[in-house]
Amino acid sequence: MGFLSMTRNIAQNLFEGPSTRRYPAVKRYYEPKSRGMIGIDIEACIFCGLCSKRCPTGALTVAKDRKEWEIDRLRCIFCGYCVEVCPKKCLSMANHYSPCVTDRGDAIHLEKQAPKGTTEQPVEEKLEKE
Amino acid sequence: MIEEQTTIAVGKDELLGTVSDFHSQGYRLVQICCTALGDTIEIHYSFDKDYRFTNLRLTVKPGEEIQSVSIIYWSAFAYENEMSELFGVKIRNIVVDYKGHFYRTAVATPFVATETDEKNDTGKE
Amino acid sequence: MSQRNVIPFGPQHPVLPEPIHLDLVTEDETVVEAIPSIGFVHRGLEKLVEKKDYQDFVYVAERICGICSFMHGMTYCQAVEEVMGIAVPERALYLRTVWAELSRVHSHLMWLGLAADAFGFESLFMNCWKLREGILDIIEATTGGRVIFGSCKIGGVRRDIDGDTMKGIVEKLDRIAAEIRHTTDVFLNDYSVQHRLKEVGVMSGEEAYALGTVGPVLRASGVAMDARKIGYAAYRNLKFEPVVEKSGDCHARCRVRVREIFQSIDLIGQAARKMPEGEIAVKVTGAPSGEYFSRVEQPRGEVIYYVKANGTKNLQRFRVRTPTFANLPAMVRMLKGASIADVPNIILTVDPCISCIER
Amino acid sequence: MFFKKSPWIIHYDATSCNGCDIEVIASLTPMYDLERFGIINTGNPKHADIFVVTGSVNESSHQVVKNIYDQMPNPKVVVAVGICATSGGIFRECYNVLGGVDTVIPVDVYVPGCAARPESIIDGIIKALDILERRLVEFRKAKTEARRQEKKLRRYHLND
Amino acid sequence: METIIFLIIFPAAISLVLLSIPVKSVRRLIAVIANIALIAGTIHLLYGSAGETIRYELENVWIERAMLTLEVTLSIYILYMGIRFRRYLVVFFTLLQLALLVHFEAFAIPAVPVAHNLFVDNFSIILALIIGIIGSFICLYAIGYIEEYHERHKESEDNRRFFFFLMYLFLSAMFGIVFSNNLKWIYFFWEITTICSFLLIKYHEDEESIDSAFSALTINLMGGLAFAAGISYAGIYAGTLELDRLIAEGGAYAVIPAALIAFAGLAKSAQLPFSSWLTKAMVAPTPVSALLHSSTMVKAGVYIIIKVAPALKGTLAAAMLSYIGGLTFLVASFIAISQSNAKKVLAYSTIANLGLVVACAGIGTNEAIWSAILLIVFHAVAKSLMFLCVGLIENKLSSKEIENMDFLIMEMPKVSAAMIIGISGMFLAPFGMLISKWATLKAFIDFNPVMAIILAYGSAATLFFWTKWMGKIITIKYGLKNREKVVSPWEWTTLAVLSFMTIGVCIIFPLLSSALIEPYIIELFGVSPSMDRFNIIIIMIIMLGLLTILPIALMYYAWLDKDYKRVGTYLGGANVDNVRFLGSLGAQRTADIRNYYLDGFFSEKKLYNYGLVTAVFLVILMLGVVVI
Amino acid sequence: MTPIDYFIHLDNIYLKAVIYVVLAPILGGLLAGVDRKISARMQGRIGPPILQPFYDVFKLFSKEKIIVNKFQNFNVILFFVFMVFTGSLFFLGGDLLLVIFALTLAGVFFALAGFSVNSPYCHIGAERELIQMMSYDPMIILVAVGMYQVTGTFRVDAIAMYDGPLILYLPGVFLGYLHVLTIKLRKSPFDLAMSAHAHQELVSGLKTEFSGTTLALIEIGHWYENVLLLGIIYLFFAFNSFLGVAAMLVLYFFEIIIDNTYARFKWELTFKSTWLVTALFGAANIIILYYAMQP
Repeated sequence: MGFLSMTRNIAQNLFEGPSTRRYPAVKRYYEPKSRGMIGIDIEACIFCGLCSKRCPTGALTVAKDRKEWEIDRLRCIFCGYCVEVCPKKCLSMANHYSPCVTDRGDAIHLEKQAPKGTTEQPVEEKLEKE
Repeated sequence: MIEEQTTIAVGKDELLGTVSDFHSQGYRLVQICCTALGDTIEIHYSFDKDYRFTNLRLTVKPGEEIQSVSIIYWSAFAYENEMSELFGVKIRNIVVDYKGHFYRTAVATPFVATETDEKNDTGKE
Repeated sequence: MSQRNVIPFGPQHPVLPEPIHLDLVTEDETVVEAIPSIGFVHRGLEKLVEKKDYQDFVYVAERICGICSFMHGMTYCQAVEEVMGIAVPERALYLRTVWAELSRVHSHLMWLGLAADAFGFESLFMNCWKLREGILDIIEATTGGRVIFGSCKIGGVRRDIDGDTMKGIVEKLDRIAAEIRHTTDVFLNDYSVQHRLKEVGVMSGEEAYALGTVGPVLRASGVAMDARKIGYAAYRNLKFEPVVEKSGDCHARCRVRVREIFQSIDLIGQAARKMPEGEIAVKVTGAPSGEYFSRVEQPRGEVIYYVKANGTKNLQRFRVRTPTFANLPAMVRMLKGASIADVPNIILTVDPCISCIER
Repeated sequence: MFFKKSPWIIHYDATSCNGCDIEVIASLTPMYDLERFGIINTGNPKHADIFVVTGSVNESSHQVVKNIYDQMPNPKVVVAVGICATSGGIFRECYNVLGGVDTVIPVDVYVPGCAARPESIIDGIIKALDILERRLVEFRKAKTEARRQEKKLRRYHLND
Repeated sequence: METIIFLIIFPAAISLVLLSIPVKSVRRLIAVIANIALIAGTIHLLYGSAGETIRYELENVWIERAMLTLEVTLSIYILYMGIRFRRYLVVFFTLLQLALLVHFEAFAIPAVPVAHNLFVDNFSIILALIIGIIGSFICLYAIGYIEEYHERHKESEDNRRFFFFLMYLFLSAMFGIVFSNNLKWIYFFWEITTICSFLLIKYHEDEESIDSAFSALTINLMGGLAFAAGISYAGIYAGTLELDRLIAEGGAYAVIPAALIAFAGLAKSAQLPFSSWLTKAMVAPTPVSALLHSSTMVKAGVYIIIKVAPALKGTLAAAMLSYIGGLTFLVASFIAISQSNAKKVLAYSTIANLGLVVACAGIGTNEAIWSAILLIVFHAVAKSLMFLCVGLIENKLSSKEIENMDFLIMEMPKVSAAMIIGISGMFLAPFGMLISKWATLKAFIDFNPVMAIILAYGSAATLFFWTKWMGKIITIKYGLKNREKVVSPWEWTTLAVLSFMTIGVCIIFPLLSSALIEPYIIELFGVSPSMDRFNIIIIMIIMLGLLTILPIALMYYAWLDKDYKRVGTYLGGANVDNVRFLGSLGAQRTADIRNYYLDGFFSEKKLYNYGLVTAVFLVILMLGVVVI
Repeated sequence: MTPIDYFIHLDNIYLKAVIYVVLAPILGGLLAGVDRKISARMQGRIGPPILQPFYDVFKLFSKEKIIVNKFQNFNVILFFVFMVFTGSLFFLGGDLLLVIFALTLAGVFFALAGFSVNSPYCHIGAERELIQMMSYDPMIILVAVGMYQVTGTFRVDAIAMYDGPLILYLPGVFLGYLHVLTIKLRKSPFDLAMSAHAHQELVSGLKTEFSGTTLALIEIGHWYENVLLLGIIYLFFAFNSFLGVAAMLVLYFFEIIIDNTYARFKWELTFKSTWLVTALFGAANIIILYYAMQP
């Protein structure tokens, strides 16, 4: 039976200072393995549609005829199954989540394969932009 | 194989007797579950004693009425309420009978309802 | 004339993050009657097997509950593997054990925090959750998710932990264990904690057994029942004894969980030492046919998955009996005669996972 | 303006799997400490400014979500946390799930994640603060407008 | 002197008239006229005789003889009742008393001269005001009440003529008690009040009433016996039958009769070993409870204790008296917490407050007596108001349970307002009871801090049970029907007058104190306590504040405030509408809320038994010390 | 001469009242802010800014007014008015007993506010508030009694100017007062009726149904109350104003420690322990003092 047995802990906290990660002032370090938003190297995509077929939440739509790959970020559950099944390994996973949105439409991300010949920005840069 | 699991088929009338046998042998009720197989409904009563896992399998027709085992195992009321709500199994004498207000599903007896039922039936009670 | 209050407890109530509703009938502050009402989280995911491929269904199984999500995925995989007769590589089994125990530690620490919150000990709550973040960091570094691990699949696991990382984890765990001990000592010794938990919600061993309770609730009443003893995953090769307490009250349940934290940390150490090299998954083809009851010891107790398959890609029946579902009757029993202030404590020492109950 | 500095939240788990709930609570604990921004988890709709909903809504919980929303005083903001809350997620095909939170109440901020990380939740709530300020202005405008209308009506009646 | 005699004789005459007239409307008219006359009489007395004590001779052999005859007749009646209902303790006490009386009258009386039979001092004027004004209004109220009472209780015999006969007879006896100087006269009136009380308690004539009536009778007869013994002793040994001379002489011979009379006072004012009769007496019709069992008859007990206390001053008996009072206050306040019957709460609170008065009397310093008199005044007004409100509610709701009074403010707003005033008057600043409690506390600290500690604990308990009752009444719920449309004007008048009096006595209390109480205290002690002027100002500020803020704020909320949105109560989000929620098993339930009774801490049985044992011990000590 | 001495010796009571009415909420709010900051640090967090309580209150003033019934806010207004009045009475140097009675009056209005709403959580909060009031009331009265025994007066100004160290005469009373101070400051383990953070069985207890402006008034009322309670601590050390101020701060810090090292007690233990402490320390101190001061 102890009284004030918490004193040791609170004293320790008081002297060691707060252990808070000061997000968003300080950027959070994410583990390389962290699962995050899905990106695509659209140039490598063959629009096989396997990812959209396998996606547990139906977040992905692939239009082969229009050469479009679309993801609804508010449906993606970051399971990484699409990345796993992609035959061309053109899908990739960032180690942080997609940003919050105030409008549902903002979360729908469309990638369109350019007609052959034009150069596209690398995937990473695009992700940064978002 | 991780463990041995035995399953004994049991009739509707012997159910209470067999369950009370298990009870007197010191088995604990692990779970009761229901499977809808089209024209029949299969109910499993699972028991466990010292990590020995034993099952009773009761097969009934939809709409058939069975006895509640909650008189023997009080805690069975939760499983039985679940069965009667999700599968429409009629169970007599549940000690705490929620009368279909256990989960309050959007679709009445969803596990036996067909696809078309689900769409048409808003199921509001 | 009656002097009875009728109070709705929940579904939205700050003491429980999850919705459960109780009609509390009280006199002064003593609970005379408590009738639970659930269904606020009922999704009906068991029926989803009819729409989803049995291999894809792992993702759904993992999301039955966000606290022991790994265990749910693991139990599901185990059930299907047993039905299909797949031999899972040893290393995968060990990895599953490590992750399972990690999630037990984080779950118990979370529970300790919530319990502290329930009896109004805010600084203790904060401390527990601070420590829990350490465990979550390990989990995130190894699986890529804080809550949903997503690393189990039928036939093995999806990710590997290499030897050095494993060693680092064990070392880090030892460090955290020392800090955890400072905090858990408060639970074990503090007067005010004992005042709130001792002799509250007492349940005898016989009664707990008769009500079919599982997990810490049953073990706190003196019954040594731990589904890990069945010997799934790597547990058959590890040395441990179920943690048992005798007194059956809220404090006993608290003590069981406190001791299990250290037991789990020890088990992770053992697993790390014994872990063999090799493959982490086998390729799975075909469709399952048959039925099996798969049992796993979750932080809250024994979970049972029933899988019935008839040789198609979709399972015929998938049924989950979660530990909280089995503990629900015990909770109702214990609430009778408690005081309003004890209600959160009793509900929490059952460690209810409502999303588990209702699926 | 003080709304930005003192947003109080209420959290309700509509049908979440728990994952987002514990992350919401985790973001209040030392590692993330939402109280830095003056945020308190009130647990009481009548004190709250921000309604944090996790999980999709189902047959039973949609009425609860509506009740809580109705009991919150204006200005108020709804933050849907997690994929289930935003779209129904992996459970959207289940028989008892009605869909995302926006099927019942208007949602202002959608926080993705399965389960949403505390960082995302912090981002979401910070985003909600601006909306809260905007709402206050709208609310005031509406109030003065209503008052003017009422006065007009009264004058009209008096002249009658 | 004429006024005094008028006040004593007139109600008795009215009572006989009321008994004999069979026409209801005529009776009512007479009653109203009689009440006006009584009130006028008391006020005339106030203006005519306030100041120094005035004593009157009223030598008349026939009065003595008439009294003796009446007394013996009454005793025989009690004997008859005792034998008929097989209450042999009553028979025993009566016989003993009769024997004592006859012995005394036969042998000792010629030797004792009585110079002054009647007197008037400020204290008796205060009591006369209480009896005259409050008593009259209660009688008015009773006209309306008894109508409904008989409508509700069809089974009981309609004896209302007899009822009013007793009420007015009782008033007469009360005036007799406060104006008599001759102990034998006091005793005569004393016994009449006992019998009135007995007959009024058993008015309903069911088993419970008869049982309670006999319980009251037994205890009061026991007190009466002690009184008679005291008189005999005083007559034989002290050689006087005059109250003032007995007190003034003091000394050893005065102590024993004083202690015996104080004992009788304890029984009459239901102090602890005797408290059970008062709680049982609550079966009587409510005006009876208001008149006899809260504002007047029980006050006769404390009146006589205050009167004889100076004779006991400095002895251990006085200390015991104060401890009995303190104990009674503490125990009765605690027990009141666990009671849910409104009249029982009122009864226990009455016992508690009388306990305070007795404690003050036991202490006997000028401050203590000052606060004791204040307590009597404030308590009489507020408590009779409370009783009458409860009586009204009882007729409307057919229940005396506090738990059935939820939302009363919506159903009976005016009665509730009166009741809130009454409750506030009982314990809340700035109302009277608080002022007197404050004075009492000061008196206690100087005397013995133990008493102050008792007061601290007791008033904490008081706070609890009054506030929770008040909370119950003011709980608001919409959509209820107003049920006070059919309250008779008789009842309304009384409630209104008493409500204003509760506030009024508080506002005029400085006047009351300086005009009536202080002169009396100065006469007794030579010095007088007075409150700090600053504090009086503060109290008046609070009072004024309440009297202005309350109506203004109420009006604001009722009519002016439009800028709000109404939502349902917080029911965990499970609301169906504002007060109902969707409960388990699919049922819609209403959130039902009740008060706490803390039965584990304050169970009536346990506390009463402890209190009883201690009090018996203290009483034995009190009498024993005196005798030795 | 410290500001406090200056304040005590100020003759103009109107000025005194104005100083109190203006300064008390500022002090009380700052105290609450520091309290929250220190509590957060004790829990290993950064915590809100010091001025957070003010932000909260200002925010509450601009919220929509939602009510359950039209009259629910009525009692809160009365609570607030009488709380300010009580504090003024104390700092004007009025009668200590009267201050206590006025404090009770304010408390009763607060409890009645809870009763009037007809909401279950409010109601339980109100009942518990009453139990708390019943628990601490005897001790608070005994504080006045003890001070009267030593100084021979109930006047606060006279007690404040009393030369002797009251704390040495009244150590038991002081300990008892510390015990009930935890209740009055609504700190764990006695925060039964309501607490700042809602993690309890009663949602927000008494204040569940009060929002917006009314909630802000409750908050500010409590700031006034806290300043008054600290003022009573000061009286124990009034012989030296530096010591008095130090004692107030140290004891407030001590209350924060208590707050962070205890679980919430149940009402039974709260009630029992408080009455026991009152009897063991307060009453015993007073009785011993009585006999010691007898000639």
